Amino acid sequence: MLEVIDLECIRGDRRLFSGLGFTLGPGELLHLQGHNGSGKTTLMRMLCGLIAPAAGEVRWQGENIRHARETFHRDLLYAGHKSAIKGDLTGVENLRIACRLAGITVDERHAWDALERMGLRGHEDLPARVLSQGQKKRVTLARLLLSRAPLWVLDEPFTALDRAAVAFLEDVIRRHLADGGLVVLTTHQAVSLTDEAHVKTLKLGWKREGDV
Amino acid sequence: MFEAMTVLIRRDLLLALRRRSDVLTTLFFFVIVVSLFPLGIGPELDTLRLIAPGVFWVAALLASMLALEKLFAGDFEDGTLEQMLLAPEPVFVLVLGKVLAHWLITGLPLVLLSPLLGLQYDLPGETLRVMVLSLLLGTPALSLIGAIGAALTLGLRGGGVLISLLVLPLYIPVLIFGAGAVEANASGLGAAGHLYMLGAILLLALVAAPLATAAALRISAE
Amino acid sequence: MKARHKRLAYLAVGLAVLAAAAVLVFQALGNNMSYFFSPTEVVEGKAPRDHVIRIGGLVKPGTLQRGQELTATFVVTDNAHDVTVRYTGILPDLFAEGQGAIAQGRLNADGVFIADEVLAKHDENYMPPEVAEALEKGHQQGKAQMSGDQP
Amino acid sequence: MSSRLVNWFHFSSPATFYPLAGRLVPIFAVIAVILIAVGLYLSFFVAPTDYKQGEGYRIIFVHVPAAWMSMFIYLVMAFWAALGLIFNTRLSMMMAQALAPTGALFTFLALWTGAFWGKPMWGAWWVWDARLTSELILFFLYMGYIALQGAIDDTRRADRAGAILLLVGVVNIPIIYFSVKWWNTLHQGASVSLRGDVSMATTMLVTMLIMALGFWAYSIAVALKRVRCIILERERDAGWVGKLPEIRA
Repeated sequence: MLEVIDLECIRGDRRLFSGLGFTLGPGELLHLQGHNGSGKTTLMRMLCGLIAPAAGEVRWQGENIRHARETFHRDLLYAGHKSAIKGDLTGVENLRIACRLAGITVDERHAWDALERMGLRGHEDLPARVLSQGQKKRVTLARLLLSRAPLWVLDEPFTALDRAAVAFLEDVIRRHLADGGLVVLTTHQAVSLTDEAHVKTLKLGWKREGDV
Repeated sequence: MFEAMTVLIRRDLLLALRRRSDVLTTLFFFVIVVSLFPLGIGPELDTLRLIAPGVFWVAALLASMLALEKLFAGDFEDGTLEQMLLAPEPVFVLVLGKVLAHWLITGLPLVLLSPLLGLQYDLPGETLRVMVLSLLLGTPALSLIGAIGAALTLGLRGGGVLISLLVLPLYIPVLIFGAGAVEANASGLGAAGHLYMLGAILLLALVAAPLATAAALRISAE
Repeated sequence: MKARHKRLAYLAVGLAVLAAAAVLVFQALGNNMSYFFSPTEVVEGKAPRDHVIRIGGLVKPGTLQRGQELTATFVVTDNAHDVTVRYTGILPDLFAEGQGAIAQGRLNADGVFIADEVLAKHDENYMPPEVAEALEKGHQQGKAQMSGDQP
Repeated sequence: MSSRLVNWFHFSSPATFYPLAGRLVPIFAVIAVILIAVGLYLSFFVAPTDYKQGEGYRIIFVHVPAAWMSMFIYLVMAFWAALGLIFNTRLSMMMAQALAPTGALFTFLALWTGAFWGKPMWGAWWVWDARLTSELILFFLYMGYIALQGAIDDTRRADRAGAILLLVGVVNIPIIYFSVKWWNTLHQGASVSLRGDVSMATTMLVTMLIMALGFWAYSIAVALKRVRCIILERERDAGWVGKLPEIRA
């Protein structure tokens, strides 16, 4: 269970949001909406503990994430704007290192398998710098297939993906939710996933925020 | 417990292997700086022997600093740093891994090469041994201390110059004891005291620097 | 609770490393690390012969001889042993017999210290001349005291 | 000092501290002017000539208090930085930032007057002695802090990054001091004195203390003035700033 209580964010001179609160339980998806610069990415980074809130707190399983950082990060998967992919390493190497950093050991066969399911067959062994934008994104998102973390925070996961990959990713997310996972995501693309029943919506930058 | 740390070390070594030019740049910088002094000062061996400890240590210091800028920059730009901060391990452990890898890539080759360069300065064998030992103890401390500066200046305009301003004053104790050890040996005073101090500085840096660097990384990545 | 154990382990390792560092510092303190020697150490042959060193002590009263062309010879003492110092150049204002001085240079083969630079030791004792005179009188008995004062 | 600390804890909100600082600045400025004027008069006309150093020693009445302040201000800055990191108080970070230029100024003053004193007394403008070298490094540390603050646009990041640098520096200062002390030193160990008892004539001591207090008052006045500017700059969008008479005018 993810609880957000009375969160406030000040970037530079600007107050991006304040008094923001919501809770997200197992099997629920939170769709963050808002125009550019309304603080979606900032809020996501704050949920992950990368940015300290100016006021308020984020709780995971009832504990402030500041105090239980390591347990929280074991339960968290964050895919941000930046791919975290090294151009000099191959897709498999990138994926395995990313997983190990997140605390899961993945053997080579599973990594190959995950990349193949992400539609990267034949590209697993190429240095990532020769891959296209969409292919790099797929390498990043292959982590979702191997992750055991219940909480996924995904910043624009659908950009740069083709239609088939979008559908596949939606499926992965649906399955994660069905298994009792939690997802927070933003997207500018219209995807069928965000119209489903268990989806909560949070609008940032509109007249009154925080009403979920 | 140190799983994530060893992963990072191995990854950075692999990256260095695939992109050797970065490693060689630092090494050549060291070689060139050390070799420039005889050209500027003249080939008189007495003088060269006298200045050798200072020259080698200052060159090692500058080379170490030159390499610092890249320590976290790559990970910061491509987002790996975020993932490091989100790893279920204490960040200072990961920092220790990064710094260790950085030293293996930029510091160790320089230490290994130094006795060869020491021959240019007509240093006796015993003094060469002390020099290698002092560099072996001192250069990791330089990397550790420098990491704090690299983390603080991450992503700033003119970061490179700023790092020197922040880090060089903090390097001074290492320089003093490092060059002091070599000189003390050359003059017959005995280098033990200086080497003990270098060891103490290294241990202190080993504990304190990763903590400060981790805190600085959090701030810079916010 | 595992996280807490882990944190304790890190703390223990950190403290152990710091303790090791402290041990090394004490080891280092047992070694002479500076090129500063007292006349006693010079006489006992502890100072390297072919290296620039510094010696410090009192200028022995009555030993300052000014030779030709600014050459001065004087004896530096720590009240146990003496070292003769030869220096060519202008001595600083504070330089005087009975006062502390530090000379930088090399020992020659005869055990005479050839100084490149002579610095007068200053201390934190500031006083008007009258007081100083009175004090000097009090010390006429010649009970020279040694005290390691810091500027 | 202690009363100042208490005040700053109480008035840790910029909005309440700003007017308080405004009232304190002129008081400390007047104290500083009086003390420094009296101190200078004493040092040049009243304090007796030194029996050994003659008239030249009078520069210590500026030099020694400046050296004290240079070190002390760094410690105070580190203290504010630690406070700011632990309790997340904006004001203490602003205090650290406001003190930095004054600290650098005193460091420079101490080095500069020291050189003028060293030439006649020691016989050299500059010696690579422990005190001098570590004071020079202290100056570099101040410069590093100021440069780092200047290079970061985001005030929150600038505050926290600067605070870490200050704390790292404060750990390093003793190490730096002892390392240069071992390395090469003018004053080490076997210095011998024929007189071990009296240290300084009372007039001289009083003069030096008055100068030190004057520098204190000056530092406080300048730091408060500067912190007021920093508060205004950072809080320019806050409601209370708009209501200030000097802003409305």
